[in-house]
Amino acid sequence: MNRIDNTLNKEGKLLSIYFTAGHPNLNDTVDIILKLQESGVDMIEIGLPFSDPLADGPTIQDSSTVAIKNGMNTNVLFEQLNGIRNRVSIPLIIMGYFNPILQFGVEEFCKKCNQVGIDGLIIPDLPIDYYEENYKSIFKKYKIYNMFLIAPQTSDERIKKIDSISDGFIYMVSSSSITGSKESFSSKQLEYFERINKMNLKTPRITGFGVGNKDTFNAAVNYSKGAIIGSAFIKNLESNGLKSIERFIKNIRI
Amino acid sequence: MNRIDNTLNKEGKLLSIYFTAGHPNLNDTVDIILKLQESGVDMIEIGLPFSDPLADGPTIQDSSTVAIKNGMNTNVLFEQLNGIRNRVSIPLIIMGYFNPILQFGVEEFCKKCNQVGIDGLIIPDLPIDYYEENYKSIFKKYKIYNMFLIAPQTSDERIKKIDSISDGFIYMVSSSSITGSKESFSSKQLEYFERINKMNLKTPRITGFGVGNKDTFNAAVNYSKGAIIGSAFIKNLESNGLKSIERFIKNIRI
Amino acid sequence: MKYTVDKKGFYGKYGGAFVPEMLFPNLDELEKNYNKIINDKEFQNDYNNLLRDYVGRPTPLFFAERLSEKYKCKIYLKREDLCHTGAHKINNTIGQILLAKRLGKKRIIAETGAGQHGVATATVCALKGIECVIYMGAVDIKRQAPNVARMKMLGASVVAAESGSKTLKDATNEAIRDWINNPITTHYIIGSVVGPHPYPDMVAKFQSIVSEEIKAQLLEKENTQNPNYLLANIGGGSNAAGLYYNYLENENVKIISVEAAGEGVKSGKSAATSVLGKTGIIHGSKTLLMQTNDGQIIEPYSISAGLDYPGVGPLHAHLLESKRAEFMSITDSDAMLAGLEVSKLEGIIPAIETAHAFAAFKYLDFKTNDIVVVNFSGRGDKDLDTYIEYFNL
Amino acid sequence: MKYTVDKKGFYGKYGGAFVPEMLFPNLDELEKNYNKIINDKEFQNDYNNLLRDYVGRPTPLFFAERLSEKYKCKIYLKREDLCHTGAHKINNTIGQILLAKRLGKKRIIAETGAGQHGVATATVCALKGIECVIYMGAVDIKRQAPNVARMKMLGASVVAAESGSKTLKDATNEAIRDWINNPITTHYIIGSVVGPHPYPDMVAKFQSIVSEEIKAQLLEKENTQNPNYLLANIGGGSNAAGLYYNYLENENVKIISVEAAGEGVKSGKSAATSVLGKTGIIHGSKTLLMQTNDGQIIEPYSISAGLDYPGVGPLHAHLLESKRAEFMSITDSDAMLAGLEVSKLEGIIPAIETAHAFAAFKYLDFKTNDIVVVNFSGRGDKDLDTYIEYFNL
Ligand SMILES: Cc1ncc(COP(=O)(O)O)c(C=O)c1O
Ligand SMILES: Cc1ncc(COP(=O)(O)O)c(C=O)c1O
Repeated sequence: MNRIDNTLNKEGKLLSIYFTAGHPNLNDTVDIILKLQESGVDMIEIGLPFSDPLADGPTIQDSSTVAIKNGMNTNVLFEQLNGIRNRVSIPLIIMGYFNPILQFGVEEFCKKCNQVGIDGLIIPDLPIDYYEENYKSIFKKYKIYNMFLIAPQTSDERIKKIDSISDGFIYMVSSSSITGSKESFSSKQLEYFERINKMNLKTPRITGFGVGNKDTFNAAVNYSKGAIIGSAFIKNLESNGLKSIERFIKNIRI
Repeated sequence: MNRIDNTLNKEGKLLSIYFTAGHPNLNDTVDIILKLQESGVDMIEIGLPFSDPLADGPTIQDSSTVAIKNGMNTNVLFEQLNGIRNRVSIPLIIMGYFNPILQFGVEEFCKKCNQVGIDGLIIPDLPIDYYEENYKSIFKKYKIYNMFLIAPQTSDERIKKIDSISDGFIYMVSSSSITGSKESFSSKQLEYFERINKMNLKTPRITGFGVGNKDTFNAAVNYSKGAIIGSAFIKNLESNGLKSIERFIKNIRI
Repeated sequence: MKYTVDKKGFYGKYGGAFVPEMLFPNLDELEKNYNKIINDKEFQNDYNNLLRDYVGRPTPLFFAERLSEKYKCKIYLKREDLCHTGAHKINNTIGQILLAKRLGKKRIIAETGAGQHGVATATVCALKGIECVIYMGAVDIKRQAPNVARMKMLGASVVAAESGSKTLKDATNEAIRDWINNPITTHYIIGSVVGPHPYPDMVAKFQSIVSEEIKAQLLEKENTQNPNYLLANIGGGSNAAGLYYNYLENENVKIISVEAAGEGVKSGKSAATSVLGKTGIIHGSKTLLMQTNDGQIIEPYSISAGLDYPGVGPLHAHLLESKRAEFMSITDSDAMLAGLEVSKLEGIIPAIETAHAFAAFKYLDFKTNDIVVVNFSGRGDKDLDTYIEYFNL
Repeated sequence: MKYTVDKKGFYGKYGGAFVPEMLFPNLDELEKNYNKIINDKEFQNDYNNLLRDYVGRPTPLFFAERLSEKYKCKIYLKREDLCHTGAHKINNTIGQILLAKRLGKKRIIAETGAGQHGVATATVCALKGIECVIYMGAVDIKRQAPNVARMKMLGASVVAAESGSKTLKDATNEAIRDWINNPITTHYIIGSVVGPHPYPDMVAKFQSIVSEEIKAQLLEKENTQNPNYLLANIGGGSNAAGLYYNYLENENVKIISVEAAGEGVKSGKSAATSVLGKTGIIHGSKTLLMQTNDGQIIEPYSISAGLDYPGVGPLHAHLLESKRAEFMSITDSDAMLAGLEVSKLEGIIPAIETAHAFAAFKYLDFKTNDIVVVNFSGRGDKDLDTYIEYFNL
């Protein structure tokens, strides 16, 4: 049981926000986290920027490029997060591509996460089998959850397997698509949500990719425990700055 | 027997001049011929210009290009030469590539030559065999001499054959070379002159290609009955005009 | 088999398929089918017929007399420059287009740097009448205009990758993104032995025709199937993989892999992954990779666009680590001079990629009887502008 | 043999050697030796080995499925575009360089228009380490910069022809002048079946490998050695001569020769010698020739530099006159569109010369079973700039 489970066990639908650490400015990380918590967000994905984020659309790619240019890297992020648990109680998840984590050392990375109070990781390009064989025990040792993705083309069989080994939640990718917000979901997407819903998985799902406004959020949480907003949040941050965070969240939650 | 033979039978060495009809100006042809005769030249080669004179160097090529641009062509040349025999008694030879003659019609061409009083032709790209088979009788009919070339690489056997079928003179090309004046002859060229000399050909030789000043003229006529100056004459004409012809010839003949 | 891929898609510790879940079904479909399809008799027939009648295979194995004299050994050139479209790349695209058709795909995507792989892909798509989209860095589109024109003439759409440094690495990212967005209709033709499993193995297999032919050709010419040395340039490593493939398990045949040192290994402008790389993940594959301490991928540099890649295929990382292959790094200037030398001595203007392999000769010491087979991976026509500018021709 | 050269060097009334006496010994030496040398077993060996290992022969005979479907007949492409240096031209230069060596020549000269023959000549000179001088019109040097660079990379000197219109015709004049000036040391490699006897026959013989291969290839593919039609573009006519050579005496095999109409046969900007030409003498040969009434040679025009010649080889004049061949004239715009069509349908970008042959299809009516072999004389890489500009790619 960690903070993620506690949150998932809450009544109601969860709003989770993704942002890229180090963007718009290097030292915005903690401020953004605090403002998100203040605004009533349930969970936060802190993006560890990578030079070649191949599952992401232009918004996240650009924010990553800026963040890296600003000087963000794994060490800096952990420094910034040092002490965060004195001020933040909602689950904090680091979402990042595998290579920076590999370079840092997977064990060292998990240890640091544990130290600063990170609850879990989402590593989109770390395959399940490889994780199980090589890293699962390390994650366990440091009590770090690893959340896996499922997507519309993922087979039922594979979904069941993922369900069986998942900690926390399953990250349900809303469409065959890279990240980037959409105005609404298509009937095909809703069918897919429905299909997964009917599978009665043991692990709760949080929907991500293409969630960006009140409508898509509501549609997504109709079929899952919660939803993650990324690109739309980053765009808003870029245009309107940190002061606009509260309003952005309110507009979703209305 | 025609005018060419009469001239060849004269005592002494012969100076022959080549110029391109229609150059420098379209209507210079007759004037140049008259001035050459006045200056004591023994024989004249009138160049019928061709667009692609592949045995000629830049001077004659350029003069041909100018002449064609000026409007020179076979009909114009024959018109200009009409009546020339009222004023000129030295041998007149037309030197030209085969294609314009072929287009005019070889028989028609010979007939016209006969009418205006041309004594012979030099057609550098008309092969001997082809001439003998196809045109010899026509030339005979109109009493037009056809003069052949020999060159340093021409075999003795072939020279003998050429000697045996030649009218008038053999055009002895001074070197393996396209036209263009030289300052002097090399020892290799002199050897070649000597070699031909020793062959005791029945036909007199006139040396051409690379004869351009008093020195080369004198050297050439040491081994032959006469010599032809072309490029050097044309260059002089270009720089100094028709008025300079007499001086040019005097400088050779001094 | 020490040097072929294992069941999990690894060469020793390198390889694998480090891709987002969205791509798992595509790779799974490929992985489940590629060997079956490739070994199918009808496929083999189609593939071999196209290689023969369309690509122009077998490519000659040419004894380079004047180079041999100069470098005092027996130098043979495997003439991939004579392949249709001018490089070995098409061996792979022919194989993949046939495979894509058998998988029922209706649309092809590919990444390209210099444009050779893009042209080879656009070519087979034209041949088979299949829609084709090529991703190419915006910077490369500008500097490789003739290859862009070729792709367009062949009916392909060329899409500019505007992210990152706008070169090959970013074009690859964009192609992968397209694939994520179009997982069912589309097959992604990767152009080298890179990317997630099963690509490195699949591409190597399609390129293995190179060494298969050499065996027969050498037997005829030298009365042995085995050279003493194999020499190839390495970008991602597909021409090298093709050259080595049928000799990997025969350790008497020595392997020399030539990378691009750019302006020098230590200059900061280099693509010498064997020296500068550390184990990491790029484009779905665990391999040697030029990266910062934080694991950000470093943009490489080489005068040759085809070698301008920050990694090598996982097979090559494994060959290096296991010391099966020796690696050399060749600078821009050495490569350019070698390109000129080969042109003047043998009458074949090499691609600048290929020229890197020849530049190695002056640093090597062969015995007079040594048979050295060089993969002449491509012709230099695409590089004329670079040669003209460099040598002021 | 109705269509081969007679003892005097003529095809019917065309041919011969209308050259100044200074060249007689050179041509005499060639005429006396060329057949002997060509038929010599060792020469044959050397020639065939180089064709195989260096040029990449046999070139494929490729069944063009999508073109065949469109034009409702069986279209086969003889893939000369796959030859080393990108066109059929090298078949001839390989033969002539071996011949020149046997004649003890120390220096090679050649003329070139688009630069293909210049590159093919520079290539074999590099291969054999022989000095090479290429004459090229000053205008062509400017517009064919990449081929000029290729020749220089190969070690050749490129000399600008500054006379006349400064294009191919003038380059040929300059080459002939050079030969007159250097009769003993130098061999002149003419690039097509033009010029004085024995060049047209010699070049045709070196190109005849094309139809020799087709016989065997068709037999395998169609169970007959004989196509119904042969289709080739004609500049001077060397690729056509190679395609027709072994079929000339078999009148069941129909021949279609495609010339460049430029902007239209009547436009004043054309190279359609079969329509616009009259019998005349050019570059030492009696043949059909575009000329004024006075016999001055007219500068031709075609978008394709290789077809931009004011004559055709004497063999072709004879084939036309004797009705053995049918001639067609294709405009620039038809050719360009055909080039694009072939690229998109078959994935092979043709030289613009080659594209002329394909443009003929829409004016022809074949039966479904007709086997039509098109000589794919060269690849379009050299023409990319023209394609780019024309189609705004
Ligand atoms: C001619 C040539 N050689 C080599 C390469 C390098 O690629 P690889 O290492 O996959 O053979 C390229 C890539 O474009 C190429 O065009
Ligand atoms: C590809 C190609 N085809 C055809 C030609 C025309 O020449 P020929 O008629 O001698 O084959 C050329 C000449 O440069 C050429 O490059």
